[in-house]
Amino acid sequence: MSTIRILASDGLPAFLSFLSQKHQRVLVPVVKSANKRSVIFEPWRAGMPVVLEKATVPPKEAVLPQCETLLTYKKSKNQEDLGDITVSLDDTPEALSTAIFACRPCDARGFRVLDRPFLNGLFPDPYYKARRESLTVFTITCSSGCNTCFCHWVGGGPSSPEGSDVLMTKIEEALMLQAISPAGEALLKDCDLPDGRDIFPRAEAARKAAWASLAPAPDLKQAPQKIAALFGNDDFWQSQTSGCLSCGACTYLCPACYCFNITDEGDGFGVHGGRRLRSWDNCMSSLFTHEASGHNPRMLKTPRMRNRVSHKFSTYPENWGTFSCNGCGRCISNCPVSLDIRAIVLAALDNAG
Amino acid sequence: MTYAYYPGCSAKGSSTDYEKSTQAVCDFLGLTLVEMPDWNCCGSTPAHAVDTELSAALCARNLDIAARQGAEMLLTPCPSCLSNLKHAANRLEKPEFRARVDALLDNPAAGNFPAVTSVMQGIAAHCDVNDIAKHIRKNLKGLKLAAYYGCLMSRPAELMDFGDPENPSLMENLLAACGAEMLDFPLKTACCGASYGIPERAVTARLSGRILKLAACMQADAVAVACPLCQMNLDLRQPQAAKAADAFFNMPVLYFTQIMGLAFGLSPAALGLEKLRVSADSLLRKLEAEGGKS
Amino acid sequence: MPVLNSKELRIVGFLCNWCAYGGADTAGVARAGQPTDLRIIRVPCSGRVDPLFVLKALLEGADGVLVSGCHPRDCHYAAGNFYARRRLEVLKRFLPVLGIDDARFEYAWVSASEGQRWQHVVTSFTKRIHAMGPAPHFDDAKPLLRVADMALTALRPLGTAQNAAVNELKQVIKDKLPELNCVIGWQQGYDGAHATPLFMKTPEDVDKLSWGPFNVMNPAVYLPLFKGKKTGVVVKGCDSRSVVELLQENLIKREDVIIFALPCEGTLDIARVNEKLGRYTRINAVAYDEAGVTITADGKEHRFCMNDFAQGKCYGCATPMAVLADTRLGEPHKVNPVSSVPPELAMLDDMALSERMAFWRGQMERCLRCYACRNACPMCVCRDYCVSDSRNPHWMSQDADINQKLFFQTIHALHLSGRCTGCGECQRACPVGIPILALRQQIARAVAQLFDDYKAGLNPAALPPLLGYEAHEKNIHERDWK
Amino acid sequence: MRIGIFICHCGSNIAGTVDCARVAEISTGFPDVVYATDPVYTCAEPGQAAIEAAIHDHRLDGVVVASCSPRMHEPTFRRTVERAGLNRYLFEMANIREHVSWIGKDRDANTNKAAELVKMAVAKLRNNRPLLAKSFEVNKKVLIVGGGVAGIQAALDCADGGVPVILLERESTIGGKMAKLDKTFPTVDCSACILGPKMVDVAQHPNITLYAYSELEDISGYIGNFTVKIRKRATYVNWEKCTGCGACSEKCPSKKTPDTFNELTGVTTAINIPFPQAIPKKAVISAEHCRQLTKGKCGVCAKICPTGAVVYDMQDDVVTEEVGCIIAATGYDLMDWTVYREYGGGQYPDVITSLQYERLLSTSGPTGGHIRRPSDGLEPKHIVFIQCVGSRDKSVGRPYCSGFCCMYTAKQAVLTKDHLPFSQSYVFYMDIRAPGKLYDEFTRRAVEEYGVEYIRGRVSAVYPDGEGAYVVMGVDTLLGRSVEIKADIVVLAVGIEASRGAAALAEKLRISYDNYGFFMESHVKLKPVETNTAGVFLAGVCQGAKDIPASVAQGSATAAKVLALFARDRLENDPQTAQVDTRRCVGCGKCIRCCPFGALKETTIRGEIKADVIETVCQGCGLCTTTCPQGAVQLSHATDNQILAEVNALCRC
Repeated sequence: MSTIRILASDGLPAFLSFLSQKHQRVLVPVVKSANKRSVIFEPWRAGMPVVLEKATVPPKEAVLPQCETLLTYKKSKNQEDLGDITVSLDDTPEALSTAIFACRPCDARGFRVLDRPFLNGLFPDPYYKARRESLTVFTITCSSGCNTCFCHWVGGGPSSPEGSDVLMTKIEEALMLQAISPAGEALLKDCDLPDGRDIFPRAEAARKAAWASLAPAPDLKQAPQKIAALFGNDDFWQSQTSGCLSCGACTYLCPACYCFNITDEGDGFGVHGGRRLRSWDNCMSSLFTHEASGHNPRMLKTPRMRNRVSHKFSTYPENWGTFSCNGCGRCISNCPVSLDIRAIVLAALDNAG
Repeated sequence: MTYAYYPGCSAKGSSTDYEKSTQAVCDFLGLTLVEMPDWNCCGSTPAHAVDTELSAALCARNLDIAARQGAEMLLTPCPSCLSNLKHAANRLEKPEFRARVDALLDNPAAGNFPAVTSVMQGIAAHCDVNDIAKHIRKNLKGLKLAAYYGCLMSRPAELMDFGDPENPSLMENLLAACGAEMLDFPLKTACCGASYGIPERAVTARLSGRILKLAACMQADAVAVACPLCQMNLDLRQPQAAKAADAFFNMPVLYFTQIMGLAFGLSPAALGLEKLRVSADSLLRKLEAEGGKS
Repeated sequence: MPVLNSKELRIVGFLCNWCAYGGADTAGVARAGQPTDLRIIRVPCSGRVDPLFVLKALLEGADGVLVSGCHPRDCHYAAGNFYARRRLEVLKRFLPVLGIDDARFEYAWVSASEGQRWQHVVTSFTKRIHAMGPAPHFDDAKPLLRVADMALTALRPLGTAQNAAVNELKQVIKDKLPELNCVIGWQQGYDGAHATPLFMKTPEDVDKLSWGPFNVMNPAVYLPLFKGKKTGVVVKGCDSRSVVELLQENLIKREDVIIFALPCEGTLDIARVNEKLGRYTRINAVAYDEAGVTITADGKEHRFCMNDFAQGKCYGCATPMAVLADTRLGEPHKVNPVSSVPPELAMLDDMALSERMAFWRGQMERCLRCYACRNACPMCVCRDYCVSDSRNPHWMSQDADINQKLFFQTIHALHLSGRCTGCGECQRACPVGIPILALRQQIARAVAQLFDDYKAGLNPAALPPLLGYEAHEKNIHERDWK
Repeated sequence: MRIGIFICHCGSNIAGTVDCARVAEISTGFPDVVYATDPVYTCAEPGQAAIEAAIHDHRLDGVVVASCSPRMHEPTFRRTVERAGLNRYLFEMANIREHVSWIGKDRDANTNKAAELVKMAVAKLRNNRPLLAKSFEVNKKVLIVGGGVAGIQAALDCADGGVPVILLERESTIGGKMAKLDKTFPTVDCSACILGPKMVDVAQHPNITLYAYSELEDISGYIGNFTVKIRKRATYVNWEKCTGCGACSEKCPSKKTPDTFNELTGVTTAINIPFPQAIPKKAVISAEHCRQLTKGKCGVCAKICPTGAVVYDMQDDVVTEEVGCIIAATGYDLMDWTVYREYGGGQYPDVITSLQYERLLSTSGPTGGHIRRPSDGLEPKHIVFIQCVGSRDKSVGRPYCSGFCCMYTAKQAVLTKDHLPFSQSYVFYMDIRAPGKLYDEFTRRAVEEYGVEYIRGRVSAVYPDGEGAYVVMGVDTLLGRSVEIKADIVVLAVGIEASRGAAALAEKLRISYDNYGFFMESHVKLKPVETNTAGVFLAGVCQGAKDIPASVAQGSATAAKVLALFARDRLENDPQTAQVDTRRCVGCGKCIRCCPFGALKETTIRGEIKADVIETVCQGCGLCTTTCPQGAVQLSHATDNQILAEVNALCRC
């Protein structure tokens, strides 16, 4: 059996402090009070209040920042011939070893999706790789489902361990910590938390109860083919997406969306030199498919949304065997017009069936 | 609105008829004038030309009394007093100046001074032209009058707040409301020469003569005034003025309050008409005759 | 090249070629000595000075910005400075809400012959900037979080509008449907506490139409997409103002839109409703009464009184019924016409400049640049061609820093000058709850102060004030450089 | 790019307080800069040659000159780089003289500032694009608005040069103010005798089309290709048939019509010809005073007219003309002098304007050239002239000098003595402004030969003395005493202001005007008859106060401009115009609403509405660029990116 530890609620700061010694940053969920309250992962500092809620924004930033500098470049002139320019590059990945504390199973599963293109493809992305390899994920299992999430439709669940190094389950005022990966094992062995094997059965019970709270999941096995079959059915997609505003909230809040854009800033001269930036991009934006010729195959929101749904539920699973959606439901709960991707998938199943 | 009444020195001397008629008319219109206790000289002629601070100190004391009396508005019949009080109040808004003035006073003046205005404006503010018309007992219809404001009442415009400084019209409005026919008198704000009354009598006579002559040419029955000095000059010095203008005058010069009083049916005695050098009898006779006609 | 240490501050000038630049030349010819801080950018006309250039400079490190052009009426291009005057004055009144001291920005009219005046303007402006010292930067501010006080009194009774004539309206829509491309409205969304847009094409669709406090979205946002197709739209009072503003700007045509209206009694602040509901798996029931809604979630009852849970904009709403409609059913509550400061703005009004800067630092940090704010805005018609991610023009970089994020908000706010109806969709759409509406509200307040209490979206025939000018502006006075 | 930098010493003008060599050295570190030098005089012939040589030797495709103001030498250096084969817009200037060396003494600060200005120029230049002018055809026809002496002169000169002219006049006759004058200074020759023949020439010239009693309704287009709409107001007389015999006027029973030609000093008939020399000499009915038109009964003129020219139901007619350029010559009107209440502002019949007095002097005037008081018809003996009534007087918002009043007052005083040998004239003046040829001699003659009494000082009041005369009270500032003069008639030299409707016309023409309605010239000294709208010129008083010789000179000057313009068959535009990126444009039309020149219009591209720039109309202000929220309209040479490059160069450091 894997290592199991128990963390009393008043021991949280000490444990986070322990994690900070092992990592350059520990990302924890904190509340940002505003008229609409949001929960955001932020680097932990002593005294910072932590909430164990599902975050508004998943901790994808830990490995794929909203914007990162891929490289800096400096141009220098040959004083004998000012037109002769030498360019020097610095492309050392900036990677802080990071622990994510208290993300949800759907978030953790997201890293698996991101790993596919950035880590497991033909050309591993050195920036991502450096961050991912120094990442430890502490996931807290959900005690129930919620109105917008549907992890169990897509192969996950409230206590799915995929992508996690340590799985935590709340039992009354304490957390049970269960090592999942070797890295998790090592960390838990190293810490001075008391052993928690005897409360494991209680944790198991809580996890089962969470499963039981979920409504039965529809069978999505036919989804990839059926959605693919609808590709040319403009009426279907139009009727499903007429409310879409084409903003990027759904994709930027998705733990499994990984598209990006690259831009250069600066001329390379002077103290600032130049920088090559990689920033999030999203398939809801017109510029996403704007071609150099000026042509844009996806001028309208309908094909863009069709792309998002197809990618998550059809093309990706057809190519890679799993959905690239973890059912976290953030795209639903944060959509300004409450568009529901579940409904689109179900309608597709219905329609083609 | 609570008023403080500042009569000024003339009211107690040379222009008791102005004082009398002002009191009578205001009383008649229900405008209560409460004479300020222990008022002093406004600092006009001698002081203001020599020492603005001393002159302002005299005014500050008066303004202070009015303020302590709880008045929101200070009324004075005399344009010289009005001018001096207004100038002083204006200068006293500057803290440095006020500090210097306060140093001259036994007790520093109170915080906020009441606004200062003329009796004429006070009457107009108290009851508008229509109200006045309602009070008429003896319509002045048929009387041709030249309204003469003198030099101080409307100048400087920014300070005196008396409408067009070259062409004020308040007195005309009040007297027209009483039924009089008001001439468009071009010299209404010209100088009567009062300031030169002692040293340069010839100048005074020429300037006053010019005014009286035009009024006579325009067939005015009387000249209406609002200033004790103007009245004295045009009335008392009429023979000299006539000589300077190479003419003969018998032009009654009345305070506008006296004329309003006549319209309100107040007795000549109550209005102090007996004090005029050029008798107003011609006027009263004409009024009788006109009254008979209508 | 850094600014000369301790000697100079960074002052940027935008000068029109014909007057102010000539005035600066005249000053030079007269050897009229001036401080050396100012760097002049020559533009053809003060009308060419986009207020965003000023903001860009201030955000990127300028300590002061001076715009100068021809005296009003002397414009080389007849009217360029008249437009500039309005836009720059709005900008000046906008800066403080960001936490930027408006004294760091000034505009002045100087003719080509007024060398002395130019010398005076430059000298006194430079002196002023030196007296203020180097400008504080958002990067350096310590994040501050603060929540607007929502304990408000509405200008009219708020309610759930359950007596509204929805069924009659459905019949009217069904009758009109054959001549329309579709009719936009609302329907229940993924559960009873969330609504989603409805595009009615068939009578069956019309039966799904809902009316009530969950209808938060502004359907006007879709209208420009249907340009040229006759489309119906069901509106709340606030939505109708967006429709009117779209008409004012010729973005839609009156003959292409049929407006259906019911009196609105307020809508719920879904963010606060969600917060109170907490995590739940399903809604069991939603019960309406006159004053509010009771939601039973996972067996637990939650009471939402409209007076306590309405959207911020609803409290100060003076247009519960559409200002323009083809079909109006029912009578709205009487509005007590008192002007009120919206809660988000009131919160900022109470802060010092430095606190506002810290506030925006604290808020904008978590911006994802998802542009939900922009896309939910019915007046944002550029959409796919927004300057936010364009390289030509290249106003912004993709950096995730506070300056870029805040700059986008100022672009949006300034582009909405005199156009924003205050529908609040930008703020409602923000997934991370940044109170960006306050920026638009400040602009709207400035526009109202400057242009006879002008409010956008009330009169389809009115010219939006920043697209026009008066040769003599009643409320814009040149600052005294004497 | 390969950019060359030239840091000019301007002798010691710049080098005195700027280390030019150091600036050149710093410049070499800027992006794309491959060459930097610091010549002593860049604008001199060797300096320009050095630029050309550097362009060839260092294969430069962009040049920055840091020297004086671009308002001074930008055109010079643009030609220089163009000679070397570069597009003239691949050139930028940094103003390190007027904006640096001449205004600061701190050498370090100046050197640093100069280097930064160069850095900004480089940053902008790197975003510059070559711009090419477009050429277009010219419609060689000119519209002249206003048929006063300036407009007449311009019309005749243009017509003599072979250009078809359309002359537009608001009144029923041309001649303007000059036609109302009796005599002209300083020669005292008869106004009608010198203007009359010119008016006849206008009527007879084959190249001139005259629209009298007409106004400019609307204008669109641009230099070379304007379309104008002209409203021909209803005259109720068919001018084709009218012979100008005057029979109608003799019989017209409505004899109390105010005579505007006589400046309301007399009355005329409802149907009338303003004066004997009128051009066109055609009758016009005053609709407000005609009995037939107001009451529906009379019809005398129609009955009497031998050619049957009277048409009571005539309507306004709008005609359209195409022209290549426009001359505005709309003249002036008198300011509202009734604001001078102290002078009796309009209430005393014998206090009159100088233009009214001019009509009293004129043989064709209401008194047949005999000076008589309007009040009682008696000959005046004492005449007081008051100058600067509404000129040089800030208190009535007229701070400017009306220019010609000193002279005509002297003339009127002289003529008065000629008419009434036993009269005495007095002139109250502030200063005598007589700078023209023979002008000062003339005013001296008025004093010395005609005994006119000049009193330097202002008048404080004019009032009737009650005995039929007026008292003029004033001050003689030379003697330092007040004066009073009895006058039988008082003549006010009323100041001028732009003709009524000038502002509205300016807005139609899209030209600027000042606070008083006078049109703005392009440059006070160097472009006095041009405006900032290409193809619109100014002649006469509409641009500012001037007398007849100056108006005539300007009329000829505009004609020279027109003839020079029309000497070319095609024109080139300034390529610094706005450009629309039609892919970015969403067709919101905000730019169209704001453009002060109407240079943007809607167009349809593949079914979508887009903005389109009429390049020949665009003047390059860039208001559209500022207005366009998506940056789809960009003003060439001042694009967002070009300005942003400068901002970034400054702020990101």
